[in-house]
Amino acid sequence: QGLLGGDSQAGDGKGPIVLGMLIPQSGSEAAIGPYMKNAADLAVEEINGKGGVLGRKLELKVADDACDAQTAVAGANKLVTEGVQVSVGGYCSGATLPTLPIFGKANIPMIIPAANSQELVDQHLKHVFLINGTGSQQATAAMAWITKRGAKSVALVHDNTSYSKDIAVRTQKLLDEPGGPEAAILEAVTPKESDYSANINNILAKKPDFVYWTGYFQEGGLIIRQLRQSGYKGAIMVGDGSVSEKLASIAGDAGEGVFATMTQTPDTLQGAEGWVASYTKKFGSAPGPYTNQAYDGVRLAAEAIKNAGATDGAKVIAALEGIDGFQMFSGPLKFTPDHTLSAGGFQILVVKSGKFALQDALK
Amino acid sequence: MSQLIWNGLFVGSFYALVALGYSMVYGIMKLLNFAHGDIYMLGAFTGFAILGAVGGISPGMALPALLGVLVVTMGVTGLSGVLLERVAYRPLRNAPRLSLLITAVGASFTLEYGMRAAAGADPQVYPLRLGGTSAEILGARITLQQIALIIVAVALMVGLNLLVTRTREGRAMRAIALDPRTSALMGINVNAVISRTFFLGSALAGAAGVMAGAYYGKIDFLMGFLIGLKAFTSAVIGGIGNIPGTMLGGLLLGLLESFGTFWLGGEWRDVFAFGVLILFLSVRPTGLLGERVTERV
Amino acid sequence: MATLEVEALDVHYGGVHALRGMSLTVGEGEIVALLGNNGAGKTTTLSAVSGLVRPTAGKIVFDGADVTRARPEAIVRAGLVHVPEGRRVFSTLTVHENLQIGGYLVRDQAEIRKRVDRVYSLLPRLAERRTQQGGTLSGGEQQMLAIGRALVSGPRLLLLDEPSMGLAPLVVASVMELVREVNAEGVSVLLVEQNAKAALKIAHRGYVIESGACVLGGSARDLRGDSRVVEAYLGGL
Amino acid sequence: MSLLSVEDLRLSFGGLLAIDGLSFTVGEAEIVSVIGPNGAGKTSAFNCVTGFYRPTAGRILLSGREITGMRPSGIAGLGVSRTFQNLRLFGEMSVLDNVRAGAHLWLRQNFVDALLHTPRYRRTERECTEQAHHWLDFVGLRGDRFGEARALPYGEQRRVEIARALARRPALLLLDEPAAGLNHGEKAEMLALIRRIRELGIATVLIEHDMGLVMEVSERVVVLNFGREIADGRPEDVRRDPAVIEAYLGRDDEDDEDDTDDTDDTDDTDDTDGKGGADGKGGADDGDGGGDGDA
Amino acid sequence: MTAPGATRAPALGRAASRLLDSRWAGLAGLVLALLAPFVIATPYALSVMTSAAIFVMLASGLNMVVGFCGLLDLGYVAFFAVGAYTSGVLSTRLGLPLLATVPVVIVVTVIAGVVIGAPTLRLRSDYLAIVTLGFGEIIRITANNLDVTGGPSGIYGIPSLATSPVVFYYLTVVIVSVAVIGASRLGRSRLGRAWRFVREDEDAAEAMGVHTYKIKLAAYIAGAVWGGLAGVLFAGQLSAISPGSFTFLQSALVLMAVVLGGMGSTPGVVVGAIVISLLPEVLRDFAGYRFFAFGVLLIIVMLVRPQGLWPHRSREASS
Ligand SMILES: Nc1ncnc2c1ncn2[C@@H]1O[C@H](COP(=O)(O)OP(=O)(O)OP(=O)(O)O)[C@@H](O)[C@H]1O
Ligand SMILES: Nc1ncnc2c1ncn2[C@@H]1O[C@H](COP(=O)(O)OP(=O)(O)OP(=O)(O)O)[C@@H](O)[C@H]1O
Ligand SMILES: [Mg+2]
Ligand SMILES: [Mg+2]
Repeated sequence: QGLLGGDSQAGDGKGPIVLGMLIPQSGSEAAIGPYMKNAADLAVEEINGKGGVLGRKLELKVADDACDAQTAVAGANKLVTEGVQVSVGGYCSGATLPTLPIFGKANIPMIIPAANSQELVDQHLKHVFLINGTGSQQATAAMAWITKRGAKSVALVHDNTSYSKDIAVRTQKLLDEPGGPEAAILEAVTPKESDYSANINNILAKKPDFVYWTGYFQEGGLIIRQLRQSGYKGAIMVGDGSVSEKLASIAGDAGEGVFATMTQTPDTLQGAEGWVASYTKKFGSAPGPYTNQAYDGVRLAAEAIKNAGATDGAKVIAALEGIDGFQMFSGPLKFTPDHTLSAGGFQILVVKSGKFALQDALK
Repeated sequence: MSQLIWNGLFVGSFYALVALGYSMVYGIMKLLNFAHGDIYMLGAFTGFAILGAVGGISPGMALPALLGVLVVTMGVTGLSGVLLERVAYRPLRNAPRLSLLITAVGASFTLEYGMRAAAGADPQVYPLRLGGTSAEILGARITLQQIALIIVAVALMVGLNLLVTRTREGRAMRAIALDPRTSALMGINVNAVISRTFFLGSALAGAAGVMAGAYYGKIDFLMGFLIGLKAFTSAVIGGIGNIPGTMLGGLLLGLLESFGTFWLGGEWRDVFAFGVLILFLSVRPTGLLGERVTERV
Repeated sequence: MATLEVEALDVHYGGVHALRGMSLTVGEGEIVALLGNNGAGKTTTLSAVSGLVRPTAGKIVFDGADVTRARPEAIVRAGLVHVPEGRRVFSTLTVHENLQIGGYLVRDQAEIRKRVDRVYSLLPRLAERRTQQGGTLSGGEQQMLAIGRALVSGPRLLLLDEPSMGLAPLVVASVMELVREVNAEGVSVLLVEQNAKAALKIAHRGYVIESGACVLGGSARDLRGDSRVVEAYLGGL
Repeated sequence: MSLLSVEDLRLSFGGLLAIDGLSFTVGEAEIVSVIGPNGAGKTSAFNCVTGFYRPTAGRILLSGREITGMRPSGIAGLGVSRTFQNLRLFGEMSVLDNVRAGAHLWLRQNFVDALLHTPRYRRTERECTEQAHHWLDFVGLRGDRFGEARALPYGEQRRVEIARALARRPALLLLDEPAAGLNHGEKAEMLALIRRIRELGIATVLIEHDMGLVMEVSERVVVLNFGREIADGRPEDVRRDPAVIEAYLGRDDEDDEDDTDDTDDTDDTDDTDGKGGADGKGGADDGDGGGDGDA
Repeated sequence: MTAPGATRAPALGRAASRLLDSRWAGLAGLVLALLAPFVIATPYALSVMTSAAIFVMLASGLNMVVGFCGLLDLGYVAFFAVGAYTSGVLSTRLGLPLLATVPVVIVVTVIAGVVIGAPTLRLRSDYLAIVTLGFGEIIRITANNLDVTGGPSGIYGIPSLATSPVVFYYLTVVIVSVAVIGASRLGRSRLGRAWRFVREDEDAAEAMGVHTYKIKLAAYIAGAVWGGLAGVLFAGQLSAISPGSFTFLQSALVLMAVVLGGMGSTPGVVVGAIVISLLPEVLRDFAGYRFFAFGVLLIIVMLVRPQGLWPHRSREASS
């Protein structure tokens, strides 16, 4: 459609309802994309299997953002052009931020399953909803477990991406409050490397008895292994980006007993065992990071459209704001005025024989 | 302190190992072989595939098994390097030097995303681990594997240096680097020498890939990118095309990173390392051991 | 039998037609001089013979074998060695290494040593500069090195492109003497020289080329007597 | 005051003394030749004068102003131009652009002119091109001047280098073996060219191994050996200097059989008796016309 | 005097090459760019075309450094980042309109050019490459670590230069065209010739009175300003910038645009930049295979046209 041709956007009452998902499929975070896409596909298939929404099928359109702002903007525009009605993507905060106004202008609600930096919230945009726990919620959960474990000196390790640094810095703030455990060090590592001995040297020099890694599982596994190899005996905990069986297999024996802060997962949620099984059967590998959020994102979108009775952006946004008690992995949903989860639903998991199991529900 | 130095040396010797091949290829063709890091990645995955095909290996056999895998992998990556040169670089021998940069980046993408298609985007866990029996030496915790790795790196460096400075093959390599046309007039088979150089350089990168896989335990399709850059950096600091210089460059980079992390924290590490490098190069513009070329006018 | 036979050679550089049906022969044990103005195509002829440029038409036969499409290194292996225009020494290799490179195809290390030593005795200035980088030599020294380097390879046919360029008068004499000596040992020589007088003094035969083809050929004596040659190249009347 | 004066110049590379106490002067519009065996330090002396080498000791004055240790572009800015023994053209640029390089210093044009294509820009560009053509005509270039410089044959490239140096409008021109690679007829043209350069009031220092040319054209000859000056004087005196004959020219009885033709040209009395000079001049005078006939 | 060597291109060929020569081709390209939105004006197409235009500006800036002057710069994205961040920080912190930040951006990028160039331009090209790469990384990491630059998540809410994407696109096309013409004019001027002299042979250039150091610095500064201004456009287009946009890969891509198009050739780099920025979008539907295909295509294109898609011609039109 050109300037002369006029718009002929799809969006009328016929044909499938199109959901758009912007995720990294290439570039440094390419490993994450497939997990999220698979989960979304699964949800779409299930919903369509039950007859779809408003009598229409769901269709998922995925675009690569390569975790890069410019690619993301092009991708978002592509989704808009293709007539997407709800966006259910967003993983890297840096790449997601510039897409907000694009979806905003097109009046498309965004359910962001993974990206959760404060900047997304701070703009108070009406069309933006975050269904991942926020950094501060995760930090609170981490703090609770650190205190409960009776740790005294905590090393916080992040990978200098906004997501990871946010959790680490927020945890540090909590630790810095008088009384209780202390933050021994805030250490940043460079992602995508193999050898973290220099960082570990810094960490061990502060003699912490608790290490909290807030980055992703690839580096996490290596760091855990190298920490243990260097003789570290204290507790180790990782953030939700690291909750993947891969973490345990990279870390090997060193991974046993590692804790994690994580929203409820199918493994820990009663009645969800079947979900894990069907996912694994369909895709040949176990769910990974943000699989359940992506799955929930699609389901939530369907629910909101159903409640709104239409695909019109404003109506869907109103429906999302009105949702109350919709059952997700992270618990029953009701958005805060900020359009975030009221409680992150964070729990503490632990690695047992290579798998994450519930350690403490932090209730 | 001694731990810092040791860490730096160890990481540095990895850089050096990859950089040696980089430097040889660079030395002979003045080519920024962006795909070199990906050959390293290819090596890691080749080793992974072989180990997977062979099946379980008892811990006692780990070291000999690793050696076997190493040799096979070196052959495979060496040939891949030769093939790469044949397909993507040789036809451009007479094109502007930077044209090769494009095919190099193209080859790098092709290898990376080809591997992604073949093995998936998810990292793979090496089936073979070098366990860590460590000892305290001079206040630093050192593992046996680390020592072995450094010995291998140094031995390769010494051998390569002898090859390049003492042998006829080495002279031919240097001559080609200076003037391929005239080299041909000396009876040097330029294509063959370049192929052999690529073989050697790529085999070294492949070996480094397997060692990295076995030592760190995790491999993924993008693992070569960063180390490729670091190898390039090491090769340049050392003095381009100079083998001992490259080795020293790798070690220096490792040390800079180690001390940068210690003094300024992990987030400023690369700023520190590059900052020092820039200062250093502005004082010594031809790198650590680079020959000062006095060009006649 | 002729060592080298060049028949109706054509060479193009892009749109430039540099050789147009060039033909010449070099007999066994002969020194043949090639004279011509700037741009006549002398260098191009040598480059085509040594495989550096690909002719578009014509035939080059060396020692009875067709080498028209052979690669430079194969031609060198066959015993045809080219001292290129502009010296082209390897700038960061030492004088000694430059000479050793000349012996690249010689497997016998002792033989290389012998030949290098011979070059040192023929061109003593090089011996003095054994460890100096080739690129830092003076112009004339580089020229000596280029010639010496070719001698180490033990050629059967030597192509020399303006060997006297940049050499002091005394050295020109000794280089020409050297060529004669080498020739006396059985090496055929194809000599491109602007210093026609010096060239025709040692040559058995010569050709004059113009615009990419031979316009005149004959024994050195005849050429020395030919008025056209005298006028253009020798400077007499 | 002389235009160029070199005082007790010394230059060493490690242990090697390439120049060892060299002194000489060049007056306005004078043609001085520097000769000497290979490796005597002639090119190195040029390199010192033009700032490419930094002398180990000694002073170099240009019109009384010390220029020792200045960077080459600075010295060029004071009116010194040179050519190189191993041609240094901008090979992938057009011949015309090569000569335009000579205009760099006198072309008054800034980036605003260039961005806006001001009248001044158009004027200066036109002038620059005209000048380039002028100097190419002056040196008598035959080849294609719009194509790449490296495609020219060797001898033509030499002319382009000289044209480029002249386009600088120098007061002092240093030519490093301009006649190397030229045949007899072409040398005659070169001789004529050097004379015409002198007529422009440009002083020339010439390094040459071609004695015919040197003896014919120079007003003074400086002879170097092992970096030291062994003679300095009028050509005819230098030619007879036993030290020079010993070190450089070679003895007559040796060269009448084997030595270079050019030495013969002027030296050999029996061959071209007295005509060596006249012949050179003759060639020079009708050089332009005759040159075409030769090609 | 006319000589046998002087070749005369046949009239037809010359006319064709005239037509292809920058002016007409450039005009045609511009018309094409201006008409494109009438054919296709989806948000997607506009955003892709705007990005391509910005990329053209980057490439034409780098072309001055690499193509004209022969300085291998592997960290060109540093200037892009400096421009984007300067305008981003000023417009969000001080509430300035984006246009008002331009003078400051120019000053800051000139300073950045001098700071980066001054200590390093004495180096030979390979060493220069690593130093520029280092500077690129230093700038990115610094932006990642500082608070003014918003840390890893960067700056958001940067005002755009125009209200609608179409207007922004046209504005970008106009600015980029001016920049491309400017770069090409510089390239043909005294300064640009001096750049080429330096590229071809520094010693000979010095001998002709070209102060090679200053000339190189000038190329660097010009490249820096172009990159910085492209950064302003980038910030305006995206409204949010973060360090992730200024990685080494981005520098490599700009360099590839220059080389792929044909170093030193203005129409070449424009074409190269368009190809490099559009190709991944064209291949978008291949998802995971996108970069695989990209890589293969790069190799093939280069093998077919080793001098670049539209190489610089050193032959001058005889006038
Ligand atoms: N690389 C090239 N590209 C285009 N034309 C070329 C190239 N090399 C040589 N030529 C042309 O080919 C012709 C023959 O050149 P060649 O170098 O063989 O001459 P020559 O006889 O050796 O001259 P000289 O005495 O100057 O060395 C000339 O017209 C020259 O311009
Ligand atoms: N950069 C350098 N390093 C070492 N030695 C050098 C260097 N430059 C020149 N030389 C030596 O200094 C001496 C003088 O060299 P120069 O080039 O001045 O000689 P020349 O008189 O020009 O000789 P020719 O007539 O052969 O050109 C030579 O022996 C040369 O090897
Ligand atoms: Mg020639
Ligand atoms: Mg000299």
